Amino acid sequence: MAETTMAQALNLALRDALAEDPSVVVYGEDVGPLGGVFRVTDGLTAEFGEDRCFDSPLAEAGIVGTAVGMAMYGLRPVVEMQFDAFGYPAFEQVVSHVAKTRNRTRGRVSLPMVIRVPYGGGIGGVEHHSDSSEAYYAHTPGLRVVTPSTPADAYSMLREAVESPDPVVFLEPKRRYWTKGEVERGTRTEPMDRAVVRRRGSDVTLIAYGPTVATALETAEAAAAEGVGVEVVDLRGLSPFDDATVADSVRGTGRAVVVHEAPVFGGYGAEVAARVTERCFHYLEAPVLRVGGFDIPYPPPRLEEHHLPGVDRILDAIARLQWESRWVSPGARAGAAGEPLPVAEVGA
Amino acid sequence: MAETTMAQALNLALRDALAEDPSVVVYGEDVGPLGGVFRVTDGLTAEFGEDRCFDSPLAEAGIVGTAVGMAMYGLRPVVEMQFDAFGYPAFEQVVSHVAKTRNRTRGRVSLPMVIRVPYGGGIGGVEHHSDSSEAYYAHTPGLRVVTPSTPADAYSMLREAVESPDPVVFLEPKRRYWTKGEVERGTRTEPMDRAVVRRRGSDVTLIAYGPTVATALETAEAAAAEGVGVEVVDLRGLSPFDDATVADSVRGTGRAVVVHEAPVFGGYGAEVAARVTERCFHYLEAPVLRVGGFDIPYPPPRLEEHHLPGVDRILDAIARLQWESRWVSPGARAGAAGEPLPVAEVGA
Amino acid sequence: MERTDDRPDQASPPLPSLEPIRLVDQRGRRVDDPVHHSPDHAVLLRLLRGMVVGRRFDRQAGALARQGRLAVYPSSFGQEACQVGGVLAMRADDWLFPTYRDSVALVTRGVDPVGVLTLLRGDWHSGYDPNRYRCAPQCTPLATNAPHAVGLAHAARRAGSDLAALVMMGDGATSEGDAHEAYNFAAVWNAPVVFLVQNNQWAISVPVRKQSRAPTLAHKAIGYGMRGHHVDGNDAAAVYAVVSRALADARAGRGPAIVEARTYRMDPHTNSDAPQRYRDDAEVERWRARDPVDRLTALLRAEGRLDDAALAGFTQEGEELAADLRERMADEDAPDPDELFAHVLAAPTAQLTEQRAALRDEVRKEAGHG
Amino acid sequence: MERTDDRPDQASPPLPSLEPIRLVDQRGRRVDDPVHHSPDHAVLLRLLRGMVVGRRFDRQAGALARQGRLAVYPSSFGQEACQVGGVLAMRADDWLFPTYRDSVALVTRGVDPVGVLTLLRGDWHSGYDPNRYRCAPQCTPLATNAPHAVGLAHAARRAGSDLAALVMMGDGATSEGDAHEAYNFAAVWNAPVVFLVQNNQWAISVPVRKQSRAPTLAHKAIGYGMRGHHVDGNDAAAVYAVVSRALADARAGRGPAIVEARTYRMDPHTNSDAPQRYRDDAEVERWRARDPVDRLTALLRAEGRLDDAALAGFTQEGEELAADLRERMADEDAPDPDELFAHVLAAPTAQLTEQRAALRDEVRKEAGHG
Ligand SMILES: Cc1ncc(C[n+]2csc(CCOP(=O)(O)OP(=O)(O)O)c2C)c(N)n1
Ligand SMILES: Cc1ncc(C[n+]2csc(CCOP(=O)(O)OP(=O)(O)O)c2C)c(N)n1
Ligand SMILES: [Mg+2]
Ligand SMILES: [Mg+2]
Repeated sequence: MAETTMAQALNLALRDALAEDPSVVVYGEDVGPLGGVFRVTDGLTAEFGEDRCFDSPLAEAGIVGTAVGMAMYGLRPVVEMQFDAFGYPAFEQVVSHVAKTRNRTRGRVSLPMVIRVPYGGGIGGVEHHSDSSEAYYAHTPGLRVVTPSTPADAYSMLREAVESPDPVVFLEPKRRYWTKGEVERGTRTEPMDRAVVRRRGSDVTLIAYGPTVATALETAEAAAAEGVGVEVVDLRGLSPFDDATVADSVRGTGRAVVVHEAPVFGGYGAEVAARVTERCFHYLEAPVLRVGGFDIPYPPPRLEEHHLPGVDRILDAIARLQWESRWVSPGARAGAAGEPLPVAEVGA
Repeated sequence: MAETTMAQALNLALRDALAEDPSVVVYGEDVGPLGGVFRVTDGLTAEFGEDRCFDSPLAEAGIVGTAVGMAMYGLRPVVEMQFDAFGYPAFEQVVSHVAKTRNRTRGRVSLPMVIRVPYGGGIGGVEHHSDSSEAYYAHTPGLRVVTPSTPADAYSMLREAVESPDPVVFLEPKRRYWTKGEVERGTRTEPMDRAVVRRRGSDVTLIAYGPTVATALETAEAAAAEGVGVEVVDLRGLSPFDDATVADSVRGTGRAVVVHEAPVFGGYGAEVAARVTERCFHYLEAPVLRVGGFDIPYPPPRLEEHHLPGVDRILDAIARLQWESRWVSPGARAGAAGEPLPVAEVGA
Repeated sequence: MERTDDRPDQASPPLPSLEPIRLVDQRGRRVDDPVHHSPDHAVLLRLLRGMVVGRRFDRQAGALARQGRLAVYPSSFGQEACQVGGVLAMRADDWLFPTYRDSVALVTRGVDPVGVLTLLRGDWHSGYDPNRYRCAPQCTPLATNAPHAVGLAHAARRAGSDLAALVMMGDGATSEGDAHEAYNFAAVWNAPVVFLVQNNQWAISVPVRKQSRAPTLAHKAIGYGMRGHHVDGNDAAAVYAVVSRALADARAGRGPAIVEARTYRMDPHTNSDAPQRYRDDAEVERWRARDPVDRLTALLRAEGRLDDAALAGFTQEGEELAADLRERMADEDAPDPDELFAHVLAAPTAQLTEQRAALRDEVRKEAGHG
Repeated sequence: MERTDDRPDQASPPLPSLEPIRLVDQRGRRVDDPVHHSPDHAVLLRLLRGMVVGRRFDRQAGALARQGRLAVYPSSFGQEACQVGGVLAMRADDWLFPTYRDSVALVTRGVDPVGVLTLLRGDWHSGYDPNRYRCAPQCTPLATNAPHAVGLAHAARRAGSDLAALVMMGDGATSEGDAHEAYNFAAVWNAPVVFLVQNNQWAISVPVRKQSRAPTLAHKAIGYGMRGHHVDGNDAAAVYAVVSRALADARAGRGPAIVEARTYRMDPHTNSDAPQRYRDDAEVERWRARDPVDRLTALLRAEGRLDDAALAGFTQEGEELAADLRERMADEDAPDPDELFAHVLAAPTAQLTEQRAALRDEVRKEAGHG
């Protein structure tokens, strides 16, 4: 198997979905001949015709609103918001219709549609090109909100999203579009609302999703060098939330840090921290900490490195997890999850 | 002083602001001759003229977007979104411009504007008339988000919001519009970003805001009858957050429940729970619980009573705060905050 | 590849007429129109019947609202010609996209009146099966149903169907961004949609002059390269004729259209509105003289096509509908709280199942106490 | 109280001409227009100078982008007549509302070229003082600057000023709901705003034919009861004349207007675009023959108003600007991370102060390591 980028994996998913199901249509701004500004829809118009993949007028509420109508007629529209912040004009349609139509009609009308949103920063984009808006969507009942972190998941989860009877906000971590990995066409990974443990470790759980999973794994590597066993959970599904997997991990480690790019205040990490604490209170050695963007508008490209949560900031948070107060040293708690790691103290 | 409803208090605040500052203008849908669907702008057009309080075309993005331009010119526009859910069409303007213009222009352009949003349920409104969207706004850096719970605060906080150099999303708990209280024109209560302890109690802190403050106080009354001392904190400012007041209270009681109407998942309560836990971890006897709406679209009027957090549901949450495990009985912890209350066990 | 050029390849569609298209004048006399022909007497009788029955339904719903049996009722009184004329112009397989105001349209379309009132009674957000009646749920956020219609109609056309969609919207709603985007998508995609704008002169308290400076709202069509038609909205024959033609054009691929029907909201915005704050009774009275039911009645009587018996039949039908409605709306069964969790997503999540269980518990406890 | 009526009290403004208003043809010969007069030679020379200098700026910025010194650059190449003509038609106290594409407009307006590029270099989101230049920040979310202009112009008029606002927007942006709402507010409020739509035929890869079925984008004005003007966007004289007149009308209370300037984006959308995927070079070449600079040069030369020395002077000015820009853009001082927290709200909050301190710590530690 050749290595595939996440963008290519998404492209393959759309290609296979279009080929297998004539009710799938792909549209949005520049998704036709151009193939999307990130080339996720590259070649789809050429292969499937203008009827299946096409450019629409430039209006996000119109794109989402017409997709609602198409889904009512039985199509499975997959629409793209070109960049995260350009999804805001469609907010009304998303919140008041996409999310609510099934409920409004007592289940008589379902909207099997996917809203693809390239989100997050780290690509040197100028203002409005690097927002992380997952918190807005995740707080909206009636939507499924998912985000892959690997090419294989990108393929599988997008296939699943297209097949879902529910509307899915599909958040694509744009700075991971060029990340490579093995992708087997047709192969499905875990269901999209399931969290996955990406690395075992016994001392602390890092909870990440989308663009920050790779950062969390890097952090785990760095921590391992200092003897701290970091377990990394990739949430994948943001709504609904996979309580079992996450709580399991945190009960095993007794410590947790959530990592995302969005501003921390009122961010998705708050939900993770709150619900993990509710479920794991007596297992926790320290409060669940959150590492994310500052509570500021997304910075200009030349300052974004300071804003994005990187390895150092995550390590700092891990260090603040009140290790000095622990009555059990790392490694001794390994029973629950994975191999014991060498005991070591992390700087206070 | 005569008793004043919250709607009247808001009206007085606008009246006084219009009278004192010629740069204040009030506009939106039906705020002119009709006086707004809740009569908050009643009589303003008659008193100050069409030039100062007027009806605009029916388009929320246009209303907020033109207010941005007016504020750029030096006016202080106060605009109304007729109901909470009808603010969504303006989301793009709010997130990408209202919140960001000061930052974008390095402080050269400030937008002293107020977006008034009647929010929350409990008035028997049909779909789209009872949403609680505070989480969307509170997660958006660059906005101040506040919500009063009493007529006196309504008056004072709206005056302060109008005078603020920052844009303020002013959330009005619509089902409390008819709540009465003393209002002294011209008198200011606490600053709008300050939380206030509405009732002292030593066993548990209820953290509420806007419409749920009254519910929390009722709950405290009911709990007192069973011998549990409930402290009630009214947040008032949702963003920025008053950490000092809230943490102080929770450190005193060791237990906390956040109450709001919005769906709990990804709601504002998650932020409260997460940050209180970060700051008070070692004082907490139990996880901070959240009581709110279910994770469903707002129900139709005949079912809303089941959705809204009421006294019973809050008492249930208090009962779940692991009293059985406590090593100190209520009252014995009273040192930190307020009078000791009679010791009593709350059902497990 | 696409090619751009330096000159448009098409001219503008003709401007809508300033004088609304009218086939029957206020006093019930026929008016000639160069383009539109009057529907035949059978259709005129169906229009009258629909308006008489619809009005009776509307009056009954208003009464239910005053009695507190509806959470709210936005009346159709005065707008029957638009709603009945628009709906009767539709084919059975066409789709209707109504607003909160269009109860009479839905009743005319055959939706169970109790289902029409489910939203307004507060039992649920919508009370009928959209697929069965080919009627979207009544839409409250203004103009947001318009792009849905465009998407549905475009999808249908793409699938080889020649159905068309009729969107109903108010004068106020045309100011919303979503109206614009829907008009534009429809035009660019050549989607078979007719936007029927019931210009009832008011958006709650705001007169249409504060909504738009266009001579007519139908003029908006020009900016999308669409046809715009300006019709007397109190003339059911004209509304029927214009909408029929517009639907026929749309389904034949000749493009979507905006039809502005100039009418009047005789009642307050809803039962909780206070119109005395913003409009004169004299204006209401002026419009009363243009009543759509009276007008068509006068015509049909003058032409000998309507006798007392026939009219009494329509009235009787309305009374039966009203009586049935009163009876069925008296049934006070509260909706089941379990349903709150039933339709959020296709399958229940752990989270929702847990919450449902918690609510069941609460309800059980309360019942125990009570 | 407001009164509604059953018939419009005004007719439509005239339809825009299908043939764009043109004062100078492609070969630099004068064309008569019944309404618009050519600006005098002094103005024509200013227009040419603005275009020559603006183009040189634009070419330099493009080079900086290729060198990686800008995060991105959306070029104005081919659109100089619109941007220079539009800006020179403004009064000093008027306000400009530009987009990301309008660098040449800003340079023409007198904004420091380094400030113009601050956004695109990625130092900050905007690099000039809007109040000083009466230029709003370059706007990226399409059409969202249009309502700002309407609000500002309305506020100014209300305060007794007769300033006007010029909004720049692209053909693609006209599809957005915000464009519609802004047009409508402007018309209803009679706000002194001119919407200059640079129809450069493409919205990234989407041709204007997929954006609108209207004969011209200027036809959109009709739906708002506004004037629409369709002008040759590569004829600086015509753009200047039409925008000047529209601004004069607007400030005199004769209403806002949409001016569509038909032009062409000669370069890729930005330096990272791949236009070979969606358009033919032949099309670009066709438009090259309509170059706005060549056209005005030819006219002025033919009329004996431009000699080699004068032209060399303009060129020289452009070279100086470019050299200065190169030099000042070479300065690689990174912006100060502290500033991230400085402008979020008027006064620092405890929360932000804490976060700033944490970041200072991080930066200090990293510097220590490095
Ligand atoms: C997006 C949105 N904003 C505001 C409202 C509140 N609202 C309900 S009806 C109404 C007036 C609508 O007027 P019009 O479109 O003319 O329809 P009519 O009620 O006259 O039939 C308003 C402002 C809404 N429903 N949706
Ligand atoms: C609301 C919004 N949606 C999408 C985009 C992404 N985008 C940037 S430029 C562009 C095309 C704009 O075309 P046009 O308005 O014709 O302006 P031009 O670039 O041709 O000057 C798009 C889709 C955006 N900036 N804002
Ligand atoms: Mg109306
Ligand atoms: Mg363009």
